Amino acid sequence: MPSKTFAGRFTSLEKIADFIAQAAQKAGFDSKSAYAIQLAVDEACSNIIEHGYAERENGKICCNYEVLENGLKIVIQDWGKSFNPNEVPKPNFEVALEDLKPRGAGLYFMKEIMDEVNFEFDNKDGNLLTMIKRK
Amino acid sequence: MPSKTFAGRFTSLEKIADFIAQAAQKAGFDSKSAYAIQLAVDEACSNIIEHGYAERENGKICCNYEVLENGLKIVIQDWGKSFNPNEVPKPNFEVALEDLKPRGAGLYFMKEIMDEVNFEFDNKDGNLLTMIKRK
Amino acid sequence: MEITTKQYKRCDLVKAVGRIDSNTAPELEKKFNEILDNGSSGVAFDMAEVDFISSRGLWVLLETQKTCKKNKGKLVLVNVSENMQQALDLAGVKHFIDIYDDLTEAIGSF
Amino acid sequence: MEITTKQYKRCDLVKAVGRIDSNTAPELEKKFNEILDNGSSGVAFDMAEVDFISSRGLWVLLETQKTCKKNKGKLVLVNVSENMQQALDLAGVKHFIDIYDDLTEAIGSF
Ligand SMILES: Nc1ncnc2c1ncn2[C@@H]1O[C@H](COP(=O)(O)OP(=O)(O)O)[C@@H](O)[C@H]1O
Ligand SMILES: Nc1ncnc2c1ncn2[C@@H]1O[C@H](COP(=O)(O)OP(=O)(O)O)[C@@H](O)[C@H]1O
Repeated sequence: MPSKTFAGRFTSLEKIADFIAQAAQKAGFDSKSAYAIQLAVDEACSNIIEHGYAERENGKICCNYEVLENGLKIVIQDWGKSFNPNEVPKPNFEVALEDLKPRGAGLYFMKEIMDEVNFEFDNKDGNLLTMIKRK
Repeated sequence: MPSKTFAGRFTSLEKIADFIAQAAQKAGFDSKSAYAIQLAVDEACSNIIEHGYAERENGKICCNYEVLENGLKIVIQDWGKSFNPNEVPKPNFEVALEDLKPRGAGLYFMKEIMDEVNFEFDNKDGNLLTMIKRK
Repeated sequence: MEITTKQYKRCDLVKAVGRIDSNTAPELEKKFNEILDNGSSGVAFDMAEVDFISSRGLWVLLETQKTCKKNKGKLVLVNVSENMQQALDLAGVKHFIDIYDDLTEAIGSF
Repeated sequence: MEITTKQYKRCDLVKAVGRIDSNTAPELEKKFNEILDNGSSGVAFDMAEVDFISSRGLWVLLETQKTCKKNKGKLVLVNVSENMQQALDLAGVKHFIDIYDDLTEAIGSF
């Protein structure tokens, strides 16, 4: 499983995107799907940095991937705060502009883009987020 | 002297321009000068059609040219009304927009563009307008 | 000559293709007048594909500008090639009509 | 990310080059706020050279639109590539912000 560790800072997001772009290419995704996968991973890592590490400077994010026969599996590992994804409400975009709340799209994007999104918290390997995109 | 005769109608102006474009090219003028020469001839022929023939339908315009050592001589022949070019005042463009009079630029353009502009009227060959552009 | 038009929020764009001489200038004049009669006073004239303009054509532009200004609007020109510029310079058109290099700039000036 | 701006008569054009993610979105937010603080309420955002936008970036656009509308203006987007469109579609951005294919159309809509 190719794997790369990044500093848990927003400046890592571009490098993470490059790493994931490679993964998507190896898995044979077209540019549009590759872009979507990068978006899902960016949302996941932004959340880890912003919420999991609460923008502390010394967290790490470890990105792993595995090319599957019919897709790509990405595992993102962190050692920050855990949270209950089931308690995060689905954002509502069907409201008037002035009622839009500027938050809470990240998890939704991840779930819309990826075929599987699974969180495991506080095991010996830290928090694991496993996402699978099938072709 | 290459020469071509055209019907004295506004629809001939494009054909006259093509004939003059050839002449300018043979004389070795660059595209900008060739354009200016076409403009001078267009003004001359527009005047013949509008004023000389007063838009009667049966006049003729005969265009002749001669490639000179250092330029081009164009002779335009018509059999319409004569006029006194010396009585035509120079147009004044240095006025306020609302005071501009929408007439009287043709002769001025011809003189500005060409190095020589000479009218002869009512001789046995009709009216002759000779214009020379030097390089 | 072919003339096409397009409406933007604050102006009408007129584009002509071909020659503007004594033969065709009346068509252009008619098109401008139609637009002005419809209540517009902002007109951008795209000359990218005009390949000739005589004094007759220049008068159409200048008279159109007179009407636009009277109605608190303006005519502007855009994409004026070097050859067209020569003709415009002979009549000092730039003193009466603003000339833009770029369509977006022209439309954005209204 | 690089951001350039240009003023037209009725709107400001903002062009960004690069990624709009949690790292860079605050810069863009700052630029929009500067423009709005200067009294403009018409903004066109040229995305021709944006190659990534995350939800954080989309919120900047949507919040900017809120302010523009409050001030009787609007934000419009232009040159949105197919990839950017995917992200915009996830949040139904087109219901809140007009998207133009062409810069002149965008500027001409103000
Ligand atoms: N990795 C994480 N660690 C801790 N909390 C998280 C994490 N990811 C998401 N959350 C929580 O879930 C909420 C919703 O996340 P998300 O949908 O990405 O929207 P946003 O980050 O814009 O608030 C966050 O506000 C945060 O409370
Ligand atoms: N070929 C011609 N035959 C008769 N009259 C002419 C001719 N050319 C010019 N004129 C007279 O000279 C005037 C000025 O001509 P010109 O400078 O070309 O401007 P315009 O044709 O716009 O009036 C014309 O109005 C016309 O009275």
